[in-house]
Amino acid sequence: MATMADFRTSEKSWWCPGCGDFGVLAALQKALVDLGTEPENVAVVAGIGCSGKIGNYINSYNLHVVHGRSLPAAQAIKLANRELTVVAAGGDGDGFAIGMGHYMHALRRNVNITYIVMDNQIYGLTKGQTSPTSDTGMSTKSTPAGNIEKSVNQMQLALASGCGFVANGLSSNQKGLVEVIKQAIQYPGFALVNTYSPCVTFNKVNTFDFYKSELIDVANIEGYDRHDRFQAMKVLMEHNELVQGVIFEDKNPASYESLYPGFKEQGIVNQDWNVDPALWEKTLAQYK
Amino acid sequence: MATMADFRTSEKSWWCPGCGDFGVLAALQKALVDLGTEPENVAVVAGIGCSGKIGNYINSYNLHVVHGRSLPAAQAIKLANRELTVVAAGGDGDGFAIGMGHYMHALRRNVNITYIVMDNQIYGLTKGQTSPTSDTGMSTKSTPAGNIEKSVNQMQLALASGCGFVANGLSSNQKGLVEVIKQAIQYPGFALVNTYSPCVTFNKVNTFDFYKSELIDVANIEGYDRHDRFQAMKVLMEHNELVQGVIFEDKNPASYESLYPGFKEQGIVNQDWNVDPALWEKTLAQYK
Amino acid sequence: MLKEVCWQIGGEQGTGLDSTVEVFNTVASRAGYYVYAYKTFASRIKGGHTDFTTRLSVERVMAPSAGVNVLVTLDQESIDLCAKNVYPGSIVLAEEAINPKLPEGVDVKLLTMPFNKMALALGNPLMKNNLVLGASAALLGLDLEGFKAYATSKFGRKGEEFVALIHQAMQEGYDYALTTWPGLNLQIEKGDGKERLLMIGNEAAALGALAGGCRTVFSYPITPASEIAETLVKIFPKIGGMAVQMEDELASMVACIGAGFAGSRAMTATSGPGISLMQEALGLASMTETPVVVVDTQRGGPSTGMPTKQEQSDLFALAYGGHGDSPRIVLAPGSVEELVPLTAEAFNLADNYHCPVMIASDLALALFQQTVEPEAVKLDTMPKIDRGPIANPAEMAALGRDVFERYSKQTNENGVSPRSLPGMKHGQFLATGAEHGPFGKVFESAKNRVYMMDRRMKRIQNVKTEAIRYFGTPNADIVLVAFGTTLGAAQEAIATIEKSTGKKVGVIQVRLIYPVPAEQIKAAAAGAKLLVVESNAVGQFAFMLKGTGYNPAEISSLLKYDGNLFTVEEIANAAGVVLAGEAQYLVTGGGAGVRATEDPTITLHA
Amino acid sequence: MLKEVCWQIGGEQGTGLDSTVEVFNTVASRAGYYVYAYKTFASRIKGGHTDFTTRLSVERVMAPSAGVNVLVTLDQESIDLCAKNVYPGSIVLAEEAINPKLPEGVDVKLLTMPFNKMALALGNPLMKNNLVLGASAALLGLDLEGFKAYATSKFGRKGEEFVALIHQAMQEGYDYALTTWPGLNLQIEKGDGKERLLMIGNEAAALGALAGGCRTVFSYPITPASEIAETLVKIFPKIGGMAVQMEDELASMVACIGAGFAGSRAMTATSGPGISLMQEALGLASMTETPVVVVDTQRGGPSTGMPTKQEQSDLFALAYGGHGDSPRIVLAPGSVEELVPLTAEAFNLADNYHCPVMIASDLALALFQQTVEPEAVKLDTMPKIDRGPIANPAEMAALGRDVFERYSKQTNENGVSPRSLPGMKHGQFLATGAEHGPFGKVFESAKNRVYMMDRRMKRIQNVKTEAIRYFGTPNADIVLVAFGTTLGAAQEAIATIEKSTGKKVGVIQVRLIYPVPAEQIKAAAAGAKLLVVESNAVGQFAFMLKGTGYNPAEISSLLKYDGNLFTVEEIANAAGVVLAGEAQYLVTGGGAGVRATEDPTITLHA
Ligand SMILES: Cc1ncc(C[n+]2csc(CCOP(=O)(O)OP(=O)(O)O)c2C)c(N)n1
Ligand SMILES: Cc1ncc(C[n+]2csc(CCOP(=O)(O)OP(=O)(O)O)c2C)c(N)n1
Ligand code: SF4
Ligand code: SF4
Ligand SMILES: [Mg+2]
Ligand SMILES: [Mg+2]
Repeated sequence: MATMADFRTSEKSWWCPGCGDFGVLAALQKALVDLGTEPENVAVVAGIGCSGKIGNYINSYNLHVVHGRSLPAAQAIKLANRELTVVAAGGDGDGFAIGMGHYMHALRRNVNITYIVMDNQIYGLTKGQTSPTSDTGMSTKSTPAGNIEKSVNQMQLALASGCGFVANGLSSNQKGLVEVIKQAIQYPGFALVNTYSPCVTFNKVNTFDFYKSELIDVANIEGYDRHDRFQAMKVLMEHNELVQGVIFEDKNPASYESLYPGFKEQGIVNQDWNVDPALWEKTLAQYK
Repeated sequence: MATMADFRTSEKSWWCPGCGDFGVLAALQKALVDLGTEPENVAVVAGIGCSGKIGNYINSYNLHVVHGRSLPAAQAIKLANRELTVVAAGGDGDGFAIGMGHYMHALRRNVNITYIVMDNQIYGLTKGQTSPTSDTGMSTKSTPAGNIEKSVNQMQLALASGCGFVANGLSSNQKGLVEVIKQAIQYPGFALVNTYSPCVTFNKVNTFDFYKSELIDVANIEGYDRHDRFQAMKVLMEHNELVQGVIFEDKNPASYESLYPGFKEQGIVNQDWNVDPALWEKTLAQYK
Repeated sequence: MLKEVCWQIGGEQGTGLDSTVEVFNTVASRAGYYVYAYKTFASRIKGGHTDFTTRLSVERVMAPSAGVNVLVTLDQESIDLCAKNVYPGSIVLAEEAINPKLPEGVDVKLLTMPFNKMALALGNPLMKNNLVLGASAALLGLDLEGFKAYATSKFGRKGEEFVALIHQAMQEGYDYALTTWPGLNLQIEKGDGKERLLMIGNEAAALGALAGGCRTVFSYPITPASEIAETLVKIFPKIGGMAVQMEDELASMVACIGAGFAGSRAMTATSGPGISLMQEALGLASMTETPVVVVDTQRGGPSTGMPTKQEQSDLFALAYGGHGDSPRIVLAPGSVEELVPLTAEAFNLADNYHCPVMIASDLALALFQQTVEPEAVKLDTMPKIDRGPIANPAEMAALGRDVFERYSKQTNENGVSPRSLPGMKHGQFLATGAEHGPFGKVFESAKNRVYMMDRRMKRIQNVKTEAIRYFGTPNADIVLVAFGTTLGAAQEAIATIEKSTGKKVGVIQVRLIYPVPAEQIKAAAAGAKLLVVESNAVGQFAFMLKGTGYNPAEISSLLKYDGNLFTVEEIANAAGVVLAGEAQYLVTGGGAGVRATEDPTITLHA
Repeated sequence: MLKEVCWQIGGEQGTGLDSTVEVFNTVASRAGYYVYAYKTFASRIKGGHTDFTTRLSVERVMAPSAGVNVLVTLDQESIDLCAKNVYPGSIVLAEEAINPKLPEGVDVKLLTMPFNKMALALGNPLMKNNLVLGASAALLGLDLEGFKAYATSKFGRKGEEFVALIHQAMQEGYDYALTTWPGLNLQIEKGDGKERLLMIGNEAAALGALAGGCRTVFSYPITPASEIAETLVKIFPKIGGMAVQMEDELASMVACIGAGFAGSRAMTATSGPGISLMQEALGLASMTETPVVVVDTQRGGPSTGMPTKQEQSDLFALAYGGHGDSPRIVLAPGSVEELVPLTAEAFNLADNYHCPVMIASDLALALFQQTVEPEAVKLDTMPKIDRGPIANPAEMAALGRDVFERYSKQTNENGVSPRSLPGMKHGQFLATGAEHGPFGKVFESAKNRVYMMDRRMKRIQNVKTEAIRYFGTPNADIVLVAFGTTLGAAQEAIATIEKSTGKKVGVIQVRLIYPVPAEQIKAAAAGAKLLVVESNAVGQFAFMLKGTGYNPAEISSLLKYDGNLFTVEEIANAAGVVLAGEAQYLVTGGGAGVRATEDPTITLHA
């Protein structure tokens, strides 16, 4: 059984002291330990950003892709070797600015991976520009007079796209975050785990305290049914997405892998790729 | 006053006989005529696809961009010369596959342009592959065993992204389509006009007859309030987006142009770009 | 007795001409003829002119024919556009009902036949196509039995009556032509009856991927590449593979990197616009040393360009398109037949050199049918799957964690070190597009940077593959340099040039475009002047040769960028001019023939 | 009296060192010294080592200093990393509290000072920085009054007391150093007191865009380009311009095309990864003949590479990165000062040649401060706005519809025909990335294709701009070829090389990278051997020269790709080796000095 130590690396962290990303990293490591996964069977795909550095600090097979494209890579890893536990992780800019198109399609495709967003509502690594999740009105390096765009509602988009598992957590709420990540990894389809992971250096508005005071937990919503997509949408709209916990779970998920004709239980990488001569002849015959 | 003839070109159409795109083209031309616009003051930006050929047939300033990127160009044209009427048009693949990211951000940015989608739920120009709006289960060249992805709900996405004007029409319903396009163009913000524009060659499922029998009109929904974003979302979810008419309109829209500090009424292209020496000196002074 | 004939049919796009042509080509191939079938078409679905040309011969042919023996047309437009292709004195066979007229000054025999009326008489307008086939067979001197046999096998399940009707139509067309125009029918040698294959390059690339162990394909539809994925998506369900239509090319390329990282053999297929979109991700594959294979079916560029026209203008983008210095390997197949083993080999190269391997196909190679010899695609003659340097799982597990170095200085003779695959204990590492140290962790020390950069770039200079092939006469006076579709015409031109000039002619087929095999070409040319024949406007490959140090004085260029294929005649004429020392830089096409031009290399004029 | 001194300060990233440096540099500039200020930093926000170096001189300096006179460090790591930069016998001034140790074998004077204690005594830990500034001023022989004056003007609004405190801290630091180490203080000539500007290249590019009439900027943040948009977003609201942060670089480039099509002057600014992503859209601009300007602040590549390190490795991507053959113009500024007019000129070139104009900046040029002479950035000396060929609205309106041809064969001497702008009556046309006819409508005729391709490609060969500049001694024995940041070191190397070798040395500054001004360079070199000095691994510009026909034998290369800047010494050493005929291809950096290497051009080894 792997321990926390097994999932840590010797790398010194490049994150600022107090950065929300520490908590997300720790929660992910704890969830993997609790689920009894082994480091060699975990693939973490990270985007570009402060958040994207997560791969430096978790001892697993890590792919650090180009900005905004963690999801296509993560889906492909899973399809190439479905025996692995695959997690994609990245920032709000990475996922919802340049990566928005891939996000929307991953939601529809429903490959069995977990996507952890480290949302700090700002561009951290490039030193504080407006991100798609920055609040309207927020003044940043790129919008000194205030952001005049509407912010992305990533969880509503997930619901509207048919995503089967939508959860949200706060970096400092370890217990809650570990729990949703565990459920997300166990969910047999595409699972979104949005996390609020404050940037203590460039975002002075959306701080730990802000989230602690604003976030409501679905557990505390009278008669909330996490299997009701419509109710989930309603709650998110009403509370401007400041809701945590598992917000929606589809009762009968059918992953892309499970629907693809002829797809095998064994990972493609572990199969014998030599072509059966009979199949080869049959295929050639079509061209005679 | 410009006439239909003024908005037509001498180009022979490359569309198949009976293609839904003829109707969308005609409706757009009629709407422009009805609104009293002049061809030289209209810019049409089209994507790549059968639908994207629309620019060949309408006498206006036309920009035929690369696949999936009509919206960034259309928004920029409007920002460079807000005196123009700017329309972006393209197919479902162009807009919601490769163009999905730009679509999601145009919805948030709210530049005052109109986006007409010619949705035939298939890739026409590349001869019949699955598109993001193809029905789940649909068998095409690229998914011969049936499409296993959930289809995009473009109108729900528009609502979830804060889009202020969401309408839907059918190519063969000229009266209705002309009306919604007129309202869309008059709407002082980003306006989505989705249209069902059947591909008579490659899509034998989603035909004119299919839509005629399936589409319900918001006008016929008891007590429907087009200013209620939430109700709009509900109706779209319930009817799998097979709803036509103006589905949502934001009562108090504020376009990107109207919010951008110091932005002038006169189009940038018509302004004098020579720098005021005082401003130049003041700017240089910061580096002394 | 003719060794070859050329048949052309013209009409309106989207009216089913293609199925008639499909029958004709298949029957010809089954009769034991070599077939090269090409076409003119537009980026639209229905309407507009299209024409299909089939060159069939008792010897291998891989280039457009010099002329047409029999042109069948169902509309006037096709006569206006295609009659000029017909050999003087040869035949244009047209539908009587359109009372066709010949354009000014074309010396051909215009024959008419009431296809529609005869079809109606047979009670089925579709029989028109079979009447056309019958008449064509008669005029070309082809055995009608082959056509009938095809109909029997193809439409058997539709019932005997239907088959009998088809046979009757074919026969009536055949008889009508023979009896109406006695003596006009050609006599072509009988085919050898050997069973060969007929396929387009995209199908060949798909077969190569299958044989090469590729089980993961991520792509986005685009002309002229779509058939590659569309072929595999039908085969994969039988063997547990997966061909996924992605949302765009950026996703396709990154997905290939993910699959390659996971250890499967991944491929994407696209055309120019997709290649441009993949540039950033290609750099990621180079940086992370991840094997991926990319097929580029080049088409008219730039931008949307001419999606249905031939061009070879992506060489720069394929070799140098990304920011920064990154290793890539660019292969070029010379025929449909060669695409099968070459594509399979691409996966072995990717696994051995840990970088992107790109296949520079082109529209004509991708979409035009060529005869493939069964011997050339025998499964046991395909390159064996060679995974290249992969760490030993047992050893790694024994070593414990943080010992295995993915980017270790212990490399093989090619400069490549073993990679670990997810699932292997203690093989964990970080694959990042940022500069990194031995374990893959981000590391920017100057010393490390230089090592890593050299490691990546030097390795591809040792690629072991058959970079070039020499054809024709040794110690030639002039050597044609060609790749892709152009190779066929160049090879055929050898004899023509030698005949017309009396000089010795060779052809160097470039199979490895990048890294540029300049020394190998120099050695093979053995002092002879080079005439680089390529389908682009600036002489991209000639530029690459010069940039690599090849003496500019020894390089002549023949360029064509009007969207059409090189003809044997054009190449022969150009070679004549160069041999005569009359010009160094030549262009052809665009309505005019071979002509001298200034150096096409883009440079600032004085 | 020294003509120049070099000051370096090291510490932890994100702890405010930069503001101390900002003060030091501004004061030095205001005192009338020429400043070149560079830094080492990592792609992280807080923590990790960073150091800032300021070279100040009574003469223009644009290259790293040969050594440091005074290194101020607040932590041991900085001593370990930077002490080696200090001139033998010169000073390392460190915080006493860390009881610093010098690394083995560095011969420098280690002085310590209780900055923290003194600051606390002053009742404000922030005063540490002012103590550092005071002590530095004393040791370098700089006038303390300038520092005090700065504090007065900068912090005046914070109240006299605060200003007085700062003055006191500066004075105490100054006095402490003078009294504790009498005689150790250097004597530098007084600055001439002239008021000059001090800015980074990104600010210069923003100013150039402002002067050039650019009012529409569409970009996406990226290191090291972000400051360009961030500077303009502050200015534009004053003049009705708009700087929009787009969702990515693909959108940014296409948006620029939209704005250019609409008639405004549009610019985007990015770095390598963005350039790779823009390749497809750049082809669209080329095809539609739409003016756009792109600034590429090159950084270590490929992929994410080294985002905070110097490199010049995007030349291939900028010139040849897209699929197909498409016209582009690539400019390279040689200094921050030059970036202002050059950026303004870029818009005139775009409007006159109707194609993308790219500015190949680099990280050091983009982010490091250089002194700018006020005369060089006088508004009335900036290139006048020249819109290039634009149709006459009145004429067009009079002609009626379907007469004006956007892609007309009536072109000016450059091969460019007038464009109409939306809003102009009867100027309507289709701008498409597909091949098109005179009205822009999709048209694939072979003849038209050849005309359009030639029209697009030939025009850029006539670009009228100052392609190169020659510096140094005429009829030189060796000519250094340099561009971007590297120009500064090359120019400074002239004297060094002439002194050490007695040979005549020239420098050719390449201001136009593409189309390659090979003939112009050949003429300027006047037979001299070239030593191309560039920051990449394969000699990209040397390759471009050779590909354009330049004799390979006349081209030597000096390459550096370890992320650091060329030093004058490295260039001088390399020139010596080449002049001595000892080697043709040289590399430097990565912990070692100039050394011979094999031909860096990527080619398949025999
Ligand atoms: C193609 C490309 N464009 C831009 C960048 C520059 N860049 C690096 S990280 C980043 C965004 C960072 O914001 P976010 O994704 O929210 O991550 P965070 O740093 O906030 O965790 C950007 C724009 C890049 N690396 N690549
Ligand atoms: C970058 C790029 N990728 C792929 C293509 C090929 N392509 C042309 S149109 C098209 C999609 C057509 O579908 P849609 O957008 O729905 O338009 P329709 O033809 O159905 O009107 C594709 C994939 C392209 N032109 N460019
Ligand atoms: S800048 Fe913000 S996001 Fe980045 S490491 Fe620091 S606190 Fe975290
Ligand atoms: S293929 Fe379909 S979409 Fe395209 S023109 Fe024909 S009918 Fe219309
Ligand atoms: Mg962020
Ligand atoms: Mg469609």
